[in-house]
Amino acid sequence: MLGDGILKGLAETARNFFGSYVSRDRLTTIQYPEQRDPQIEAARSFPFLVFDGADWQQGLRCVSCQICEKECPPKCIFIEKSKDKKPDAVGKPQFYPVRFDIDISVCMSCQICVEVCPFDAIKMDVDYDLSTDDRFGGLLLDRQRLAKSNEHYNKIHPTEAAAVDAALAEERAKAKAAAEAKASAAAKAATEAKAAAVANPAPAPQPAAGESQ
Amino acid sequence: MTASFTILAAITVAGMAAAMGLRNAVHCVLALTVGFAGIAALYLQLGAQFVGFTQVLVYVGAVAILAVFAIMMTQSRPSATPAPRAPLWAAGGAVAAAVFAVLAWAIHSNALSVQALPPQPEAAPSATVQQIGDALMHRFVLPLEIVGLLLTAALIGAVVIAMGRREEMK
Amino acid sequence: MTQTLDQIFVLAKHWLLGFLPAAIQPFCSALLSVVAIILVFATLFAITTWLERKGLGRMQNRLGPNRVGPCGLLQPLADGIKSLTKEDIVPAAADHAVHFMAPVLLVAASFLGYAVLPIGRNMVLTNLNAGVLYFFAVGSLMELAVFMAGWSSRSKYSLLGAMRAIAQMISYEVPLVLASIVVILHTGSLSTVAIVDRQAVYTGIWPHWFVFTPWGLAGFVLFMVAATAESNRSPFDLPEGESEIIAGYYIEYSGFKFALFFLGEYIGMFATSAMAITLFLGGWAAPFSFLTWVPSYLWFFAKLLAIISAFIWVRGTLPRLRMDQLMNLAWQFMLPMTLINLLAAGVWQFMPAGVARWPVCAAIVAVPFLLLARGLKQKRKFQLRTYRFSQ
Amino acid sequence: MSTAAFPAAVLPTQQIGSEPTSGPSTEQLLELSMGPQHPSTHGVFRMNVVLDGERVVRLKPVFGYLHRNHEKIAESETYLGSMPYTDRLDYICPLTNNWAYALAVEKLAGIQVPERAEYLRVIVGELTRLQNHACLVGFLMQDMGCSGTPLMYAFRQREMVLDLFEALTGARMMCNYMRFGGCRVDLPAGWLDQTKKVLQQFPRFLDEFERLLIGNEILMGRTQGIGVLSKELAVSAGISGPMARASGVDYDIRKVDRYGIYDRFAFRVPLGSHGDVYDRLMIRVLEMRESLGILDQAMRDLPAGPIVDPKTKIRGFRPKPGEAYGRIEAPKGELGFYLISDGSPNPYRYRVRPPSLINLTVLEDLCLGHNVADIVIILGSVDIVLGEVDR
Repeated sequence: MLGDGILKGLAETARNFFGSYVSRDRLTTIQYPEQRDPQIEAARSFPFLVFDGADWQQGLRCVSCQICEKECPPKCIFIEKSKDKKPDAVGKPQFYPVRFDIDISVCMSCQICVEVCPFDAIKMDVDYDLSTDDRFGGLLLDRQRLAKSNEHYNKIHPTEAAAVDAALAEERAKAKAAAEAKASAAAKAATEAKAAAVANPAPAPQPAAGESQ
Repeated sequence: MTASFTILAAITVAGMAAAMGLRNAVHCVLALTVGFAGIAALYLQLGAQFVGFTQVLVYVGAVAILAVFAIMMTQSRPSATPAPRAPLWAAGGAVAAAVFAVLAWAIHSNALSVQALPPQPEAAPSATVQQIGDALMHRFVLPLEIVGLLLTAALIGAVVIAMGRREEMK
Repeated sequence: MTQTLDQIFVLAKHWLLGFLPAAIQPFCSALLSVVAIILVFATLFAITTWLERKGLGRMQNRLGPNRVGPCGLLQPLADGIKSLTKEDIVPAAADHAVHFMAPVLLVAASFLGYAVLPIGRNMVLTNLNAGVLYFFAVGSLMELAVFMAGWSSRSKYSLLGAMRAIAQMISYEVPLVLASIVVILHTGSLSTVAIVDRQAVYTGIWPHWFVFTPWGLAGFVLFMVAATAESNRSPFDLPEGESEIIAGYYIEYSGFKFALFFLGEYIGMFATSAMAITLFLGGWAAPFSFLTWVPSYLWFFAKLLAIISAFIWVRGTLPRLRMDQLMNLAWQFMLPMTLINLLAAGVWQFMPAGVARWPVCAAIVAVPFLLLARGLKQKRKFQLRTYRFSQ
Repeated sequence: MSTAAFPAAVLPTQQIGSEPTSGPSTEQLLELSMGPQHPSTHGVFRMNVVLDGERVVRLKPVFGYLHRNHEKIAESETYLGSMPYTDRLDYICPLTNNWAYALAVEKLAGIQVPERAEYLRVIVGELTRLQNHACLVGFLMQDMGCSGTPLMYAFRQREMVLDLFEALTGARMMCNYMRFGGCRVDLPAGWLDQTKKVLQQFPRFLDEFERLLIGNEILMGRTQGIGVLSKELAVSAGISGPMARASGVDYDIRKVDRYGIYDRFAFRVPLGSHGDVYDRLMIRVLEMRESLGILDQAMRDLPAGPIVDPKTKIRGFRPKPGEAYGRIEAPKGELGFYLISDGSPNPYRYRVRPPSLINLTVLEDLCLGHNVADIVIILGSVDIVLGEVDR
């Protein structure tokens, strides 16, 4: 008969019409600004720089090795290396970035910078409300705007951050033990401990388990 | 000569004049439609509802659209040059004036005889449609059937011609 | 009391007119009615846009508009303000005068039909004795407006849309008129008021609506299909066809003129729906004799809203037809069916009243329908298919 | 403009350029530019269509509006650096693009993929196929004028799959998930259960969809016999994927190459016999059902183990000189990557074989003689993504 397919279709839309009032998995709409989806842990938006401690300038983990700058596919990272050195997360004196800019209008959130970073210094943020009417300044993030605390990192990616922290803590313990050993050795040798620590190469930090490739 | 008649007559005449005078063929059709609508309004003013609405339905709704289609089908390219003034415009004008004079005389002489009659009682409006129907179905049933046959024949002819063209195209 | 409530608008109009000198009373009476009709149906338009968006949303498992006002009820107002404040763009090559006149003519033509629609008991602007004819006559004006819009925009899409629209409207006017003729045949009158009066009588509790007869039911369905096409609603929205020719004849319109087209289309849709109610669903008559105390105009609007909801429902479900299929449907299915329905109505008229004419008329309508439907389907070879699989 | 009846609307034949392929020379042809801003060209695609009335006489596709120089950029990037760019080829199904590229590089460098990673690839690949096909049938219905209802149902389903992608890879569309020798991250806790829940709902969507439209007369009328692609043309034009299978070409790279671990799964390949739009639609619906079966098997058999080949370096990756072509059965057809390595960190030559582009080459053959309305659904049934066509 002509029209039974049409009637079947009409019945289907009617079912959906009434179903949307009773069934939650039919009406999946989330009223965005008021309601939000729970944050997915693996989510990523744009990179940020992790710092430890309270002062972002002191605690920045980045040692300005410029690997991410080189590996970034769209080349949206710009780093200027410092002339002097300061102690890094493990306590080893390292270079630090005088300038670290990411143009997030160019960045494509591929997180390759995160994967190649040997120092766990750059991680992916989850903040997506980033639109601005300042086309150039507002989207070119500098060192200060990129720096976010380790607590923030722990909050947005708890599992991953816990693994990183554990690895770092191990590193620090190792470095500390090495330093103490050095110090006692230095005391024995009656030389200056600090100079020895600077001169000795520390073991390269391992990439964290969660990030390993 | 009531005010409404004057207005409607003016609209009709203006529409028809514009239909003749405008350059763009589609504008002409639109102006012609205004003229048709004016005529329909005149019928209505005379109390001839059926004729008036039929005028709208047939002329405004169908004939105007048909004319538009005809223009679209035939006129592929606009003629950029303005239409030259016809050389015999004076003769044409004279003929038009003569026709107008004859018609006016005929109507005028007729009107006198009508005026002589006593004014007819206004026919109940509901009767008009029914009267037309009765007349068509009783007194004029043969002409109606003949016209119907003729139109059917014309329709079939048109379909045959159109189908023949389609075969050609394939 | 119920009488007063039923006639409250009529009484109010007379009371208002009492303040005016007698000479201008007829004029003012008409003016008041016209203003009332325009206001009421423009409001209905606003409500319908909201209803449509909400209904479609729910059918599509969305919420629909819900930001402006409670439940998004003020959304039409926001849309109106938006379209009013938008820039009015006219293409440089457009025929400015015709381009401007088209939406105005469309809205005017779509409102003209309401003059003969009885909205409630004694609530009709003019009781023309050729009312139905008048309605279809002014309806044909809309074609002209559509053509003007499509042609004057000087866009290929709008021209295609206008061509489609005109072809569609002319084709479907034939079954539309033929489907309504059965009612005229039965009542013997072209007056809408007389047609409703014939239906506003009851046997027991049941009304004498024409839809409750075999020819009336078939006529109603055919009329509604033709009305859907006539008002360019889905699945016959080819003139707009936003996935094919984008917006059809009003592609080059913006701002308030665009809104006028929208308004005109909806007003035209209400008008044809109201005509269907008048012809087949008893106009303002209550569905049961014990419900006659409810004011008549409420019944009218309840029926109108029901038909509008059906339109929305169909729109949310069906894909669009193609042009040739649309034409085939009109000429190969609708036209024969309306003629057969006319035959059924004639048989009903001449058979003695009783039970016997019911199955006869039903058979006259149903048998050709089934045969025609089967024939059309077989001719086109449409079928569900089975598929083979390779391992 | 007063003198011009049709300055822009109807062009005489001579102005179009070459002679029309058919029809008498007196025919008025209309050259219509559909796109790049047309709503139904699925992106910035353009078709120069020559119409006789609404019949297509000629059709010329115009590509390149979304050209991003993908291949040349890849030749100056490291091998890994191209991986996120492949997401942007066919942005509806990024994971299969990742997979094809990873496969090509693995062939080039001779990398072994751990078993668990192969299973993960199959799972995300089939999920991608599900959401791509759901998306396609929704869009096809939208092109047919369905007012968004099937599209919304399809998108509701697709969103659930995208949620899974986000939970796994961190991004809904630009996943960047695969790595040479495996995958980037392992499944997060609870992901498999969530996936099972989503997949349990999927058959309901398919049933609903079939009830809504597959038996619909309008849909059958619109799609059956439209845009017929013969088996011979499909083979000689190099058509692949569901489009070739709808024409009856038994060619599924999952069966032909048995790449990855596809030889472990029992699944069937649906084949059409008419090669029209309806077959292309139905093949996709049937493939979704088959994909559900593959997913069930893959999730059941998912082994434990490493997810990436530990020997593959992430930095300083230099495959030895050579060439490789890796191809997979992407949802849209055969997606291949051809790479030449000269031993440096970036490929010497990088070439994509995009299924959308190759499938689009027969568009004119499919459209000739059909209507404007058919062009849109034929294009919709080819299933293109402009990111991949223009690269």
